[in-house]
Amino acid sequence: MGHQPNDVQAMQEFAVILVSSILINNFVLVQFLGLCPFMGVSTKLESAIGMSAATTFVLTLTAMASYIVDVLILMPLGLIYLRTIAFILVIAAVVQFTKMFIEKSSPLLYRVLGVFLPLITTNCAVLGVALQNASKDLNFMQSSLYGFGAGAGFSLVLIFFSAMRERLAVADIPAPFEGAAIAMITAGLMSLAFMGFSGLV
Amino acid sequence: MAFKQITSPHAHASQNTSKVMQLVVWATVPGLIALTYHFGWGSLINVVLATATAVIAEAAVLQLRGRSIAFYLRDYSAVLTAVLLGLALPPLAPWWVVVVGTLFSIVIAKQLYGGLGYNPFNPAMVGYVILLISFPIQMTTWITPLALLPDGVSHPGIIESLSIVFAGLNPADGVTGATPLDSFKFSDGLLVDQIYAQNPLFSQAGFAGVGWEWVNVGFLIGGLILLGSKIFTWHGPVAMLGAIAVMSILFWDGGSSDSPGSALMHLFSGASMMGAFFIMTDPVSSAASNRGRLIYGALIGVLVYLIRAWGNYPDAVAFAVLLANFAAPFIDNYTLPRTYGHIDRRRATEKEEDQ
Amino acid sequence: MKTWVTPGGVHPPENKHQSLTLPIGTLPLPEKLLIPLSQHIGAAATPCIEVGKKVLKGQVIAHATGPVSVPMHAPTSGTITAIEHRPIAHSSGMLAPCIEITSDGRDKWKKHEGIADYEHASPSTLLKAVADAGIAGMGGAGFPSAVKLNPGRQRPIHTLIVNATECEPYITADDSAIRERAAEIIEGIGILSQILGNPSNILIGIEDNKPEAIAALEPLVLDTGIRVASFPTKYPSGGEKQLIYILTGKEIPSGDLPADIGMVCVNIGTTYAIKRAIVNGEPLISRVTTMTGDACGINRNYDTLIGTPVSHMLAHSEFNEQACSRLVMGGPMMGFSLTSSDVPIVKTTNCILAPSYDEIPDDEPAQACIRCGMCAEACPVSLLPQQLFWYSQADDQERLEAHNLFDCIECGACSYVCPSNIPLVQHYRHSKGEIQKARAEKIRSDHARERFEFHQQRIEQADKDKEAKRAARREAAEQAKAKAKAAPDSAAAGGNPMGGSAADIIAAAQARAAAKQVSPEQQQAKFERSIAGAEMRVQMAEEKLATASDSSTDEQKNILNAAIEGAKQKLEQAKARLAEHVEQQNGEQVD
Amino acid sequence: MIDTIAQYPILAALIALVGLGILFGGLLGFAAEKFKVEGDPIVEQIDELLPQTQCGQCGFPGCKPYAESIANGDAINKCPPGGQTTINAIASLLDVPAPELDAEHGEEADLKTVAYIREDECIGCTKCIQACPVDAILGAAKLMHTVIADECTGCDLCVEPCPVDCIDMLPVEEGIKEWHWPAPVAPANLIASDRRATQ
Repeated sequence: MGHQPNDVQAMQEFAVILVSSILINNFVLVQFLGLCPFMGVSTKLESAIGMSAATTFVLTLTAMASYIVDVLILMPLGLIYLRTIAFILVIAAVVQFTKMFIEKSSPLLYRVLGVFLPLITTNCAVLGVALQNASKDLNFMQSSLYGFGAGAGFSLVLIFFSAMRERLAVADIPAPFEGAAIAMITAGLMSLAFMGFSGLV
Repeated sequence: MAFKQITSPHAHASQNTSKVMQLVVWATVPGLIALTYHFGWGSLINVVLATATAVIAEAAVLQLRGRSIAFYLRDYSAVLTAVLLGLALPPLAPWWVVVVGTLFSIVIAKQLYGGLGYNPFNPAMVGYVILLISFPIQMTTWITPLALLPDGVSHPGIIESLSIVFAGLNPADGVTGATPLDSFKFSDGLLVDQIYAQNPLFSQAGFAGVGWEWVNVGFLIGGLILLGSKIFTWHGPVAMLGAIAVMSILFWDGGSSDSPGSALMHLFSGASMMGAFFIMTDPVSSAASNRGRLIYGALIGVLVYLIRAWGNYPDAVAFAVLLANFAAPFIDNYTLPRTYGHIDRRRATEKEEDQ
Repeated sequence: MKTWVTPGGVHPPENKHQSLTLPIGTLPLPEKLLIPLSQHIGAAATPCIEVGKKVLKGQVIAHATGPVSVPMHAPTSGTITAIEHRPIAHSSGMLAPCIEITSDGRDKWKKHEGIADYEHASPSTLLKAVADAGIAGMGGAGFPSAVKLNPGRQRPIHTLIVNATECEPYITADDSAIRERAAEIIEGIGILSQILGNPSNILIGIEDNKPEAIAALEPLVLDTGIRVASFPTKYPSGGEKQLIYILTGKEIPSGDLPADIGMVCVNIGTTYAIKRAIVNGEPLISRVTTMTGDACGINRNYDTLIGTPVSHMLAHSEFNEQACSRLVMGGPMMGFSLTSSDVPIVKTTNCILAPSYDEIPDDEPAQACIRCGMCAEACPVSLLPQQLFWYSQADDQERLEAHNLFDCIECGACSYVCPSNIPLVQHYRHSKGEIQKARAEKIRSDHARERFEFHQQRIEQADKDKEAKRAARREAAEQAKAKAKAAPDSAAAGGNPMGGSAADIIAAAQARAAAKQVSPEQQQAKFERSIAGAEMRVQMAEEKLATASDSSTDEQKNILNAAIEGAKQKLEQAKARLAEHVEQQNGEQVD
Repeated sequence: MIDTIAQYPILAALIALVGLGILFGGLLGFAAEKFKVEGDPIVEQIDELLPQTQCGQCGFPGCKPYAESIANGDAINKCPPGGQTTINAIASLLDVPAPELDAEHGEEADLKTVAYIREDECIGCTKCIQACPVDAILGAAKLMHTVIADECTGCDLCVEPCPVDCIDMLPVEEGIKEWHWPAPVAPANLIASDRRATQ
């Protein structure tokens, strides 16, 4: 495929990054990152959609910002060892910004997301994206796309999962398995199904 | 004079859940016959073993939960799950493979969710996928179809089969082999025509793959019987098979070495027909509305093709069904039919009716 | 004629032949008749007779209450023996107000006559006659016909649909009525058309499983502009909405009435009642009711008086209670079970079904819903019954409404096909009731909130007013006090001769202020008056002492003496103050 | 410049981190100004869900104050008149798990009640009129009082102040118009459910 024009190749590359981050290396079901909002904000479809939007936004923004910080500040100064702490700083700022924005634009969503909104800061998926981007030596476009793909993958499973949990709310589940227990089992079965994507791309 | 207070309607059609389940079980018979003819007694042993395990497991869970065992067993859903799993597993698989898979199907995928009607995933496919991931060797060892057995070798008889399954004896050389999808997938660098010419699985086949094509035809016949008796609507199976066909025609590149194979091969290989008529039509875990089932079926078809063509697994029906099960509740929220007197379809998440 | 096909539907065994072997019969006059005051949609009628009064057949015994209501008439002549709560034909089995008439056996009509020359009567005259005859839709819902036939000027009617579908199994009331009374029915349709301003399109909708009825109607509609539209049999086709769609291909928007799209749909039994009311002047006091089911030896249609107890009907139909699995008023799909056979036949009762256990066995226990979707296939209004069931179990009212629960017509097709024997319709009815209750509670709580807010506002306002009043009073009191201080009242000023210095200054200032207001001459006169008064009191006390000296005790004398002493003191004080005052005046004048 | 800094890694790290901190601090400061939030619209939504009996069993003088308190993080299970339905509705709004009713504040009544004054015994003291939060009691001093049943929320605040105990809380009778089908009950011997046993 080396002979194809550059833009086609780039497009393919982007598609690969997207498919990989959404399906094959899905942050939640394959890499098991970001599980706490996945379990916490999935009891209601509406809030799951809100959380998905917020997380995707944060992930994309973080991927971009951390790339900039990495390339413009850390790399020239030889401060790669500061990546983790610098990225955490970036993430905290972006999340705080998102929190303020949501509080203003959608108070109900703000309320519904509750503690999980600030908790996006400690969502390992976010730091995961930033660090994976840095270690994979992706360029700016690719990093942003990877961040967005991670967010989209998170959103996809979170939204499906919450629709399923709404249905499970009525199920005649044995008492010891009610609530989080059956949700974990469901997530496990899902992650099993996502193994089917391995090798794709 | 006093009489009972009963809600309408008072009349009732004769159909009931047990009958539906039994009919589905019977409808697998053509497929089972084809399997047994082409691959020996293994499938039948699988089915019987799985059924026994399933009934015992279900009874045990019901006992633990203090439910009426007789009432719930009588719906035949456990039997159906076991039969489908037994048919999907490789013939002559060790007994513990069958037992473990069935236990997972019944206990984890079905009873933990509350039993029949509440399981979000197809129990048989959960069992299958767990086995496929945990025991890849046992799960990919298939039997050579009758027509391709080397001279002087035949499928093991019923006694021998039983000892292979239960005592761990090894079957004779040449009895085990790859499936058509397997061999196709792992024939890198060969043109499609070359594969068809060189591999007896294809060269001696009628139209898709030796033995397999007849198994699929068997399931197709059973499926059409069910469709005729209105056990399910055409939407799901047609969408799934249609999507597989469309995808394989779309990506059929004239038979290069990269080609994922023809539509005919995909439709009549592996678990395509069984998936389309027996697995994805499981109403509990599928989408509810007809439109939803079209989307659900198409999603399975596309996923089956994607994974078969580019994924690690040669057959993908189980994965595709589980993934679509995952999406089904979400699909349901956005595929309500248009109700009489309404201009537009509504969404399930709508708060108030827009006047 | 082109017809449309509704989605869904089922084909339960028809079982109509049993009750069609005999013509419409009449029952012997029952001893007692029970007329519920609410047999229709709308307000219950108001009784206008007393217990003990004699009535004639056809006489009004209860007036309509308000515009959406119908009057009730005595079905036979006799005596009113009770006006009280009795069990009526309702799923709840609860009691409702009824009028009981004990028949005198003579069945004597009151004087009645139809509207002569009704062809030239105005629609309003005809409507009034329909209303006075107490006619409510006889197909099942019981909507007052006069209201239905008067949609108002802004909703001109272009299509009149006469519902002769009778899609429920077993019921043959309309079928047999058409066979035997086709001419009168057609006449009734003519009157309806006249009331509605001659709509351009008049259709009789009838299923193709009633060939005799169609044959009876067809020759009569020639050259009348009425068309008989027959269409394939399917349950439910007889619902108003379904029939309109089948005949015209149009849907009534959710929440609207047929009149909103220019259509009116009337049951064929109602057209007969309207004919009798207009042409013969007879109010609605009887109707054709099917008595059927294997638990009855005789299956046939009866021209039944409204108010006839079901037990009376059963008694004359060779009823075998032991064989009867349940007693149903209406058909097997939408009828409701009766808990007692004492309930009366009402204007909407088209059938009494007494099936044997073979016909309709007891319900089997419900199994789990496997979401098979057979219900969705059977639903005539394209709902998803399995989802509704799911959310009904979860009591998720938001989702139920989003799934259009309120468009469910409760036809029972979903329950009929359900392989798991789930009583779906009961779930929906329950959920509808719960949602309506929640809505009513919401209205109540909003209302309570308003009232509470108003209450708080009122309290606040009252407090404010009180505060303002108090402030005003305080001011007034202070002024009064100032006046009092300024006035050199003997008691006030004298009682405080040695006040504190500050108080003195204030008192002095106040006194000065007061003094400025009252002229010195007046004050002097006042002082003089008080001196005169004090002198009087001293004098009187001394006189008293003189008269009392002989008889009274020492104690009394002491008191009197003290009083004289006091009065004298006051006199002294007053004199002193006068002197002071005069001095002051002089001083001031000097200054 | 960069070279100089790069020679002193500690300095570089310090500058980088402090710089980032200042940068993000500025950004957030700007955002805090720009997206300033006033008021809390959630109170209205919670108030909508409360039953508006104004009974004060929650410990607040009316439903609105309790709604405000919930918005500030108070427990949502203090409303006996609303019962589990209200708790569930609020839990669903706020997306928190629904607790059971706090028995401390009273028990959920099975039947809706309204106040009824035994008019023969009423001495016309107006105490109940003052207690009624929704002005549902009519009357004047020395005159017999009566309750407007339709307006009564059943809060029973009027029962306590009555000096002659002539106020009864009577259940509202359900007429034939209010009747609706009960939910079908699963046969008892089939569902001896573990789920219900734990509740």
